[in-house]
Amino acid sequence: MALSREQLAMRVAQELQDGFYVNLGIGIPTLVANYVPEGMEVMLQSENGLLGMGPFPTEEEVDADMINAGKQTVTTITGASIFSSAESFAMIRGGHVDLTVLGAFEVDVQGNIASWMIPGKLIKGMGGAMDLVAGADNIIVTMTHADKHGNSKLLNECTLPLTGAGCIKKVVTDLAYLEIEDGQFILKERAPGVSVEEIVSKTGGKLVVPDNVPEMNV
Amino acid sequence: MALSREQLAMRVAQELQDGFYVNLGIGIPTLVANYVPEGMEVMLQSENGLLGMGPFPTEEEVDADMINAGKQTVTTITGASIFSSAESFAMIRGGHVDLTVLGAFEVDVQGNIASWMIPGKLIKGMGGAMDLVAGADNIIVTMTHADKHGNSKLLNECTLPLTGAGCIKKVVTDLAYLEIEDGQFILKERAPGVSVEEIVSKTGGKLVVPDNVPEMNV
Amino acid sequence: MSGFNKVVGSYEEAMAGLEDGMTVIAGGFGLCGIPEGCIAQIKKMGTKELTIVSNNCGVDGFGLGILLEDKQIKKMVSSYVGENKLFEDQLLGGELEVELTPQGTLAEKMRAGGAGIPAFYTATGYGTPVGDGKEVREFDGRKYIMEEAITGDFAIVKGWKADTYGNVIYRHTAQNFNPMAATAGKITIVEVEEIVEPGELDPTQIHTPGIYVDRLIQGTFEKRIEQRTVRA
Amino acid sequence: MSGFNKVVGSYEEAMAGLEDGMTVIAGGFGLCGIPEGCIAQIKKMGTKELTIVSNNCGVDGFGLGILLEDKQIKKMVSSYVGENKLFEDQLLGGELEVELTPQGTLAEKMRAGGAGIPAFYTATGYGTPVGDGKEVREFDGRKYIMEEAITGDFAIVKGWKADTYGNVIYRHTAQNFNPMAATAGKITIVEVEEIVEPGELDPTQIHTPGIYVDRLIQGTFEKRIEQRTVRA
Repeated sequence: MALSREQLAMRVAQELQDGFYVNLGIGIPTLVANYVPEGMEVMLQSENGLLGMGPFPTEEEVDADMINAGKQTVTTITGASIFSSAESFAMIRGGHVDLTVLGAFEVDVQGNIASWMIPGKLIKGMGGAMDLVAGADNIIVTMTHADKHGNSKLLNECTLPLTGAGCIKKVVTDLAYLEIEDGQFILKERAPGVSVEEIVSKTGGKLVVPDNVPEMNV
Repeated sequence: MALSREQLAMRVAQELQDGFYVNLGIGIPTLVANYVPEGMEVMLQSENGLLGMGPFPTEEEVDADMINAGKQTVTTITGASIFSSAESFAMIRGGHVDLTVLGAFEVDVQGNIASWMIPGKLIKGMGGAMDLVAGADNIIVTMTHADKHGNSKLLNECTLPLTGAGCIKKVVTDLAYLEIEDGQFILKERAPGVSVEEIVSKTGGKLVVPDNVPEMNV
Repeated sequence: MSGFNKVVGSYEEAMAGLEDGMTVIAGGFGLCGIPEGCIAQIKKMGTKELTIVSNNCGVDGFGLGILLEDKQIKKMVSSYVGENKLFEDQLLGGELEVELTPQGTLAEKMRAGGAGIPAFYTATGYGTPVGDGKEVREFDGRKYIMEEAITGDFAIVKGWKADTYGNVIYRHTAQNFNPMAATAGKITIVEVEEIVEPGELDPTQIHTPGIYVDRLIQGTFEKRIEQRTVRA
Repeated sequence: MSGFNKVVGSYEEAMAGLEDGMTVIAGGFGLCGIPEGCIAQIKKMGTKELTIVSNNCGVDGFGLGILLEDKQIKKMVSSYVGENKLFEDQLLGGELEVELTPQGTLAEKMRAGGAGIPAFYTATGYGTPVGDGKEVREFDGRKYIMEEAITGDFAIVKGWKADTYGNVIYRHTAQNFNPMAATAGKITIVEVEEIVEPGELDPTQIHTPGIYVDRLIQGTFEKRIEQRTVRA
């Protein structure tokens, strides 16, 4: 069965390592923070200028001057630091963030990602997404494998305007965990109960299916 | 008579304005701080990362962590700020310093300045001088009019490797105050008791002498 | 003499000299750390044809959004502008131009403008619409695009505390774009919650040294919250 | 788990992995704010053929100058190196190479290296020997040269206080090149006078966030003064 949003976040959380500085995008990526393995510490970077983001504040703690990149009121954890947007993106662009997790409309076999603009719809802007994908070595894209009309979001070539070129190597969808290598998707894991056939049928881009495709552990 | 070092500094100090942020080089420029007109406030920038440099410390105040760009122990004035070298040169390069005063070996009619290197001698480095001359709009060069062999230091073309190209507009020497405009020196003021003839004879570069060349008020 | 005292007594004085067609760089991220008083003054002045450089454009009725009401903005340079209806109407109606700029590139363009760096290279936006028409260059086998600096006729900045010399500190994430904006204005105005005497701020802890600040004013701030999220 | 604790117990551990031929970026200006312990450890290790990026090269017998004694340095990238005799001898003897770089350009090259900016333009050095062989480009009628970023295999940094997570603050003008150096090392080592617990430093007042710091060590410092100037 396709993964729930929570299961998707759980699978992504398995990529965390102790001591990782992590930037989590809006939506499913945000949920990853709920599944940090017991005893492991990660520190969340918020691109508006905060390293060490904590949970939402209590009513009493709410402070208009303490928000995250999603403009939500947040708190800081002990040992946090707060800085300018230039410093924040110096960290991001300079490759200092260990893991970036973000959503996407499309990903293709060249590691291109489209996530910010659908022509014909009003363009709201890319925010920090282009900086994040260009700056990180280690990026995980989370999205549904296909859109609501059944069209694959894993393609040979993105159809939408790109957010970044050749920067994506790992994708976790509701159906599978895939890696991108040498111009093709490699099927690494299946969602529990999802068949290889279903994944193949819903993957638009060139897909390599190894002999053994284990089920995810979620 | 040729100006003393102190008189040179006094003349330069007449270019100060209330509220100026000023960077003073090593040597005569440093002395300018002693002649800030009564009631006027200027703030000294030291390019190692200090805005609001104060006088030398007392024995008790000496602190190895508080030095100026000449590596001398200094103090701060009230309202000072201390920052990184990148920030310091952002200020300098970005043109935020109101006045820069520095010495030179040679200046020419194109506004070129040579101040850091004499080929054949060991090269010690340019430090912040190239950044200072490239970043400031308002620069005053202070130097003797001629070297100890009588060779003019105001030339049609610098003979030494440059510190900066086309950046100098004002020169105060022990004999005169000159401005550089349209590829020539303009004689603006004479040192008290120094004749126009002496200045002409000691100026190697093209010199315009107005009908009336007043004596400096020092 | 007045020396380094940057304090002005009114927003009229703070924004004096702003004219139609000028470029204004504004600090703030969303509605956090925005120069509320300067924005209100621009609205009051009715200055038109402005180019505004700011990560966002406020919301309907608050922040930079209020400058849309009388069509004072000709162009926005922003990374994300999708928070208000008037904006959408004017954009679709061709009354407003938008230059979308990645958030980190925007921050760096402001910093570069203040720091005398006319242009720099970044991988951000390479191979995307942002890179269209920009010079591409390879360093160490990777492709980058050239981005040019931004400076403004005015910069409007929201600080927390400042001394009268214009040394500013920011509070929490209200820092955001403010320090870079402060460096990039020909005339930089900082509005703060509290003005203190020189010497009251630790010299090593100043976010914006007074050299960047031309005018300083104490304001009062609504500090509207865009996404009020709380836990039990 | 160890999480974000960057503290190491010895300089051996701090400098582990340094090899012949590597590039080391060092903070400090003159003898102010230099990573004394890391430098001593490099001397002890005897690592050779090093490229050292640092504004200065210490003095005879102190600071980076001690690495000249056993000819450990192949190349210096500095703005000013004229403080010691051994340096002069090795330079004239062709045993040492120097890449003179204007002080502000050096600071910016380090910052760029840490910030993922591979190159930038500056007017500094245009028309001088520093500009020789570099690309010249005109922006708004003024000429600039292109300068490339610097990164190091190691960065060695001197802080004042740090928490165990590697959040660092610097003291007075001992800040200088240290914050930029800290961002530009593949492995960044910070030595400080005092290590405190996370939470003891104000989050908005941290000069170097811990994300840049790989190893942290508490040292003791001689803090030699180069020009002791006093008033009565």
